Amino acid sequence: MKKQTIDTRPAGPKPWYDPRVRSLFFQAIAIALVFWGGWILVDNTLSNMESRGISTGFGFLGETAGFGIIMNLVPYDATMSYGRTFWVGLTNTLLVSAMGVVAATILGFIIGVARLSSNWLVAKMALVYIEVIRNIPLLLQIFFWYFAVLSNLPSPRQSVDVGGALFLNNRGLYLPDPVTQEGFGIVWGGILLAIAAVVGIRIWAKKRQLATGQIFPTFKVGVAILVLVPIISYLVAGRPLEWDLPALRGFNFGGGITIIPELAALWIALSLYTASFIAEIVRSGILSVSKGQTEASKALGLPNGLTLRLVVIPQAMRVIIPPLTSQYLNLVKNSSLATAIGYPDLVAVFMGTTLNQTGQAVEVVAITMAVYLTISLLISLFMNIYNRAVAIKER
Amino acid sequence: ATTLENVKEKGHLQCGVTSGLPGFSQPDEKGNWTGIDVDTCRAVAAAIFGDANAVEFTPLTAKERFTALQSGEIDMLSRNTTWTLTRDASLGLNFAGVNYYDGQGFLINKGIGVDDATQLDGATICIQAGTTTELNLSDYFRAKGMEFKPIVFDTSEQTVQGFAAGRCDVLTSDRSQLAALRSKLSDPSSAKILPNTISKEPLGPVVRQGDDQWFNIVKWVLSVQINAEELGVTSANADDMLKSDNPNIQRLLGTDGDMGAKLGLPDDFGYQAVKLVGNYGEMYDRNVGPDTPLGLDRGINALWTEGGIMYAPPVR
Amino acid sequence: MTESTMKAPKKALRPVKWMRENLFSGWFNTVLTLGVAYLLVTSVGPLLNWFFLDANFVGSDPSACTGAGACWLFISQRLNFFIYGFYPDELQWRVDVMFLLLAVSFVPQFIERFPGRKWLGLFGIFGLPIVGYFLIPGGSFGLEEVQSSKWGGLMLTLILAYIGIIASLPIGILLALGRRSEMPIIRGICVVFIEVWRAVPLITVLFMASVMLPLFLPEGVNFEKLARALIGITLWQSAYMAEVIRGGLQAIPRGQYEAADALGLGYWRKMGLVILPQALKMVIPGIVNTFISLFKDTTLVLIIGLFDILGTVQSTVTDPAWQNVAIEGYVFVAFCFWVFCFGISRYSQNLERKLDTGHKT
Amino acid sequence: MIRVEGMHKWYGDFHVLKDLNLTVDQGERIVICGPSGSGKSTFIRCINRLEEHQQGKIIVDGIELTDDVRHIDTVRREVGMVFQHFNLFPHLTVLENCCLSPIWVRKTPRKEAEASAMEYLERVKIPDQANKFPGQLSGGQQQRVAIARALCMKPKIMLFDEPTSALDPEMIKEVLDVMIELAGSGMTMLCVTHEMGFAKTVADRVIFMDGGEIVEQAPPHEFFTNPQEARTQKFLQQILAH
Amino acid sequence: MIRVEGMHKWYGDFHVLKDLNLTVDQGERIVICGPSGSGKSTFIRCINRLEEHQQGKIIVDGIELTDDVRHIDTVRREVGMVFQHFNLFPHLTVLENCCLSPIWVRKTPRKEAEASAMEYLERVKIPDQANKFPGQLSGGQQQRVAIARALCMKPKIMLFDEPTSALDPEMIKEVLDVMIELAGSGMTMLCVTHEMGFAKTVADRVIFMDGGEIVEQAPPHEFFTNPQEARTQKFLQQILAH
Ligand SMILES: Nc1ncnc2c1ncn2[C@@H]1O[C@H](COP(=O)(O)OP(=O)(O)OP(=O)(O)O)[C@@H](O)[C@H]1O
Ligand SMILES: Nc1ncnc2c1ncn2[C@@H]1O[C@H](COP(=O)(O)OP(=O)(O)OP(=O)(O)O)[C@@H](O)[C@H]1O
Ligand SMILES: [Mg+2]
Ligand SMILES: [Mg+2]
Repeated sequence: MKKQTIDTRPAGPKPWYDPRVRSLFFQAIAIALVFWGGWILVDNTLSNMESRGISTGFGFLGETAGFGIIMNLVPYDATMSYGRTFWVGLTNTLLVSAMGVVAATILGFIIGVARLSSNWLVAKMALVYIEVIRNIPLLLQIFFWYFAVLSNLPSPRQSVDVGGALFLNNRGLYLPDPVTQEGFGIVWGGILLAIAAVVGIRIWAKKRQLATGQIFPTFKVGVAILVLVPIISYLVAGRPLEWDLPALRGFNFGGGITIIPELAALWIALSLYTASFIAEIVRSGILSVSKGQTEASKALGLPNGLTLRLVVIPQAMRVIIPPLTSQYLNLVKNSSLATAIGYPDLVAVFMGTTLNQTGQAVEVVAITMAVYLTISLLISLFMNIYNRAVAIKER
Repeated sequence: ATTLENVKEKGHLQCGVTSGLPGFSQPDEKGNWTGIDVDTCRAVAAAIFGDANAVEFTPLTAKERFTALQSGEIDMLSRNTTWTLTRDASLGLNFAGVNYYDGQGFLINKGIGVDDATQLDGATICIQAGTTTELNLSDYFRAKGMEFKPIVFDTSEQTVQGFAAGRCDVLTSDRSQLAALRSKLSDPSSAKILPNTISKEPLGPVVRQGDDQWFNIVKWVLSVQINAEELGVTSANADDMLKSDNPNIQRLLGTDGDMGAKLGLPDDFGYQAVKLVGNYGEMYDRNVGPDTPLGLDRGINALWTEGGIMYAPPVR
Repeated sequence: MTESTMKAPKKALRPVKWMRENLFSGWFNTVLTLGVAYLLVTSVGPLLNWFFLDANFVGSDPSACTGAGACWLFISQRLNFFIYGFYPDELQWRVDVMFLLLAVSFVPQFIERFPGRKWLGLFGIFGLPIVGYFLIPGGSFGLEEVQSSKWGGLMLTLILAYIGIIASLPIGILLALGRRSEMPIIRGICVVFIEVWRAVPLITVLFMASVMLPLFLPEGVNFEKLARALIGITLWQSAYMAEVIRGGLQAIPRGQYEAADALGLGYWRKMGLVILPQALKMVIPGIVNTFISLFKDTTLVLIIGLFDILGTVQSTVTDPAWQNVAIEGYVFVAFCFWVFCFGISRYSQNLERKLDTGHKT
Repeated sequence: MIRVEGMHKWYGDFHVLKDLNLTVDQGERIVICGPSGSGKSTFIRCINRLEEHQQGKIIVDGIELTDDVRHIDTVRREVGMVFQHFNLFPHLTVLENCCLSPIWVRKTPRKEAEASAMEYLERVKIPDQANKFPGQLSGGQQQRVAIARALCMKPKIMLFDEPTSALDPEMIKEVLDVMIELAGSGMTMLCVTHEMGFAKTVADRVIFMDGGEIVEQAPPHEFFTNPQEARTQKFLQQILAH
Repeated sequence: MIRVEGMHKWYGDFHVLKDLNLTVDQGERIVICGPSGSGKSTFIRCINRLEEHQQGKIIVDGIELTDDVRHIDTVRREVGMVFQHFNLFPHLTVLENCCLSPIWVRKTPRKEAEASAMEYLERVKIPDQANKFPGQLSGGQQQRVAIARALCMKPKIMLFDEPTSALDPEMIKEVLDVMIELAGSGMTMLCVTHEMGFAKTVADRVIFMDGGEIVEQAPPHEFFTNPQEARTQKFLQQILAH
């Protein structure tokens, strides 16, 4: 009885009732819309720029910049090109971001663990730190570290002097710059030797543990070797290192290594701010490891330290990594607030002065955004790779 | 549509100014703007609408200003902007004249014991980003074979704060501003202005390229104000001057001829501008002159007839 | 059996014992405690002095500030400016009404047993913007018009954050749905949009929105600067919102989708009636957290020349009439932000805890 | 009512269902059993197109399941499904759960939909829970709501996928009772279950699946007392032993 | 082997365990049962000091459990524990799970530890899963790994806390088989379980707890056929009924 009805049915659906056709159709529309919108945007921009006599193209990158930048990791002076200002800005951004990531991670982990400390005072102080720092806008904190602290530092002539080698004043922190002399090769050799020795010891200790079960204090011995061998080789080689000491020349200190206050303020503010978020991430990561895991570990007779190291932290890491990644991304993006206090990062130098002198906003902004996009994607990529490595294998 | 049509349709002029520079453009607590750059905008608004308040101000940092003008975000830029060849030629902009002749100078902390710019080798210098100042400074120090460390801030507030906090030995800017900036220090007597002027800084209103009518309007409103001072027409006597027999004054105030129509404006545009905003001299005295906190002498900004270089082409 | 009424042996909870357990257990903890305590003692005293004991609260002009402690007088004198910006004095009641409505809609959210607080909250989310749309700029219902260039201070900060979050919600929902779509191109477009916006710093977005946007648009099309800043903030924020909501969508078990399918609900009904109501509820804490970070980020509009609360303070701390009031100004702003953010984040934590337990039952 | 002809399904390279053939007449009650992973769930989910099959035909109530969205919609309207984990909508009350589909899919007026939902809730013996949320009910009650929700669409066929296996022993009986009652009312039913008692009581036919194939089908008394295939025998031993 | 004397425990003001007394000899196999919340888990967890008792004595293998960490460590080395939810370490492979404690606590060379772990894995019949991660195993397999992991420490006593109650019925048997085999090898065992079949087969004594007290203890045949206390009778009725 059913047969007839079946046979009257068409074999295949009408195209517009077929979900595959529908989905193709929607996607075609979507992509058309995107292209259309993109085209309108480009077309408008080009015609607007043309009608307003704005020059286009990337030729400006070769022109002479003509302005000074206080801090450059790649060689730069005012006679170089705008293209070079881009590299100066980019390297400065990368420097402060990298410094920030390292400091924020260390600080964040310490505070996150302190938050769970059994010491009441320490736990409460960590809590206060987190709640205060993360609820105040970063820009404000940068201003604070820059203007408020700066104005309380002495002028160069009244510098804080630590042993005639290290100076602190409102122009920055001046450190001695090591200049290697002839014979320093021996010290390098010593350092390499020490590293090789530590690696060797590690391998040996592992083997020994596999074979006999004995655990060798690799860490302590390693540290000792790393410290002692270079020092001994330094002395043996006849101290082949001179320090270029900073000294007051004219208005300012010359020589040595300078950490300018802009960098310091930005670095401190970024690190403290991001650390408050990382601390919370670390804490919840550790708490996310279920009580059953610690109990099981204890039931196996593992003492507290080993439980933490072998059971809790490896599992906490996989919870910590993804939000940690986005904190790193935020930190890099936030480093662009440099422009508010005159640290010459990419946004301040390239999207600031260069853009302004050349007037080529579209090109400059496009390059800047592309750079941030690339940095973000790279960080995500590395963290994803790491994350995959620590991920739990499921069925 | 032409800029004039756009402005008329909006009913107001959109004018880019600084976010706070005493004497040039500065909002008070109620958002009322004053300053010589502000008055330049108001004069244009008065010429178009017969209403000096038909203008809105967009505060801009030095970095943003050209992009804002290029993009059409503002109709004219009156933001102590220096007229240079590059800006005229490759930014797609046109300078419509000069409303203040300035030069770059140095404000130093007295503590460093310097009284001439040639002694500044190795100094740390606070500057504002995106200004000709930034470039002039490099040129000057390079020419003199000296070194310096530039600290570049976004806004003049931050520049002063940086200087006040002791971040730099020297603050450099246009001389007209140095006095104002010094007055913002908690102890103005701790700083002094060096006698050197290291550059020419003709400051004036800017418009976009490609709209000659609009370019002419801004240029001629400014010229009318300078001419008015030369002819002795002020906001106080403008009504009386309407009856003047002087053909120069008649053309200026629109009682004779169709000067306004040629620009696309009402014929009495000159009268409105002078009546509502004042002539150049009034504008100067009101905002930056000796009786103001800035207390700047006319100097080269005096009329050509009085030994200065302020000179406007004739309205004819 | 006989001892079922027996009490737990009293653990002496004397302070000494408590301290031994919580502060001085082991040498490491003792060192830590002493170190932290030393820091506290040395820093708290001077801070207290500066904040309260040596501070100047009353007076009518700058000379009343002695300079030893904080000059809070500066704040109280300029408070009007910090809150309303350039908004005309005689019209400030309109802003006050909005503040009041804001408080009425959201303060009850903190009170568990408040009757009808859900409706107040909904009014706060959907009604408030409408009221504000007519009230703040004026220009209709016989209200005098106030240009957006006159808005400023705390009020502007709140407007930016509020509209930013509310407007980014629907866009974020669409993007999140798109990112989970089965159509590869739609998904691709959404992924690219989200990732690009999330990768760029807000100040570049604001810069683009504030000075470059007219370049992209046909001639003659123009918005106010504030509107453009809002567009930038909203698009930027919607990318973050999309990720938060995607988290919620992912947390909905597959069975819910299947049950909706089995009932014959189509895609939009399945999402609208079954999935989104659950997903959104689940991510309220996430949304609140996004709001907090947006709220803090609004300070960046200072860089494009809008006078938000930090902008108003910064533009007045250099006033020559007052000596060295920068720190007071920044502390004041920090305090304002802190109170808001801390309050809201506490609320979101409470919510999180409640939703957590709500799931288990 | 249902006709499956030479149906195959793959997950990627994995051949889950192999050449299934089955005809179910109106009012027939079929129990499907088999070891875990044998493809029972997949099979039953193919029938209302929660999964797509790649070869062969499935014809439900005269409508062939193809890519045509209208056909899928029609079939889903005729087929009610009850899941192992209930899958009630936790943000809606019991009554709202039941009315959702009638109101939005069948466009029944709300009053009517609610009245009929109450009827079904009575039938599964929990009318008093109508205004509670699923989270406030026990597992057995939840599953009964799920049954009522499926019935509210007035389907011609009901599919059950291990409806009792997520329940505590005490609650299993409640749900089985409801299902037995339902079977008595002449509903066409396909039920994946390990409750052999239920199979014996109500099934017209028991189908045994293994490795994605239908290994054996027979009326229950035959199936339990005299299984033909070795695999069936082994399975029955295991399941009845513990 | 184990001696508990007059032991009490409180959670805050809540008196969980009341005056427990128990002696377990070497090789004895004890099954503990009782209604939910009666303190069975708490009791068993006190024995390897996962919970602290506040009054009375617990002596395990001659060592009294006090605050002394050394004693606790020694006792934990002698006592293996299997949890209801397995609590395997998900970031380590099965083999690594098993070797963790031998290597770090007993300082066995890895080779040796792995060899012995493989032996135990064979004993629980999953040597082929040694290099998989726990997440890749079924529940029954996971529980067997948990047992192997506990055995790898070569403990003198094994504690089981409802080892089968989180498992699907098919998997319960696998685990019970392993436990029965273990019991046969003469291991001292304390097992909280509701599997009465298991109790009957292997237990030397069945202990019934209720409200934090030991209500009755007896050899299984006596316990099941002739319970003395009313509470025991009621409990047995319930548990054997379903
Ligand atoms: N989405 C999927 N992708 C790939 N393989 C799948 C998927 N869903 C199920 N399978 C596999 O298909 C096979 C059949 O699964 P199905 O759920 O139909 O079994 P079942 O008979 O219902 O088992 P159970 O009694 O455990 O529910 C299993 O081997 C399963 O692993
Ligand atoms: N950490 C704790 N804090 C307070 N009370 C607790 C805690 N752990 C358990 N309890 C309470 O102690 C009592 C005994 O718990 P226990 O887990 O030992 O019971 P059980 O007999 O194992 O029950 P089940 O069969 O459900 O596992 C219960 O009433 C429980 O609520
Ligand atoms: Mg199944
Ligand atoms: Mg228990």
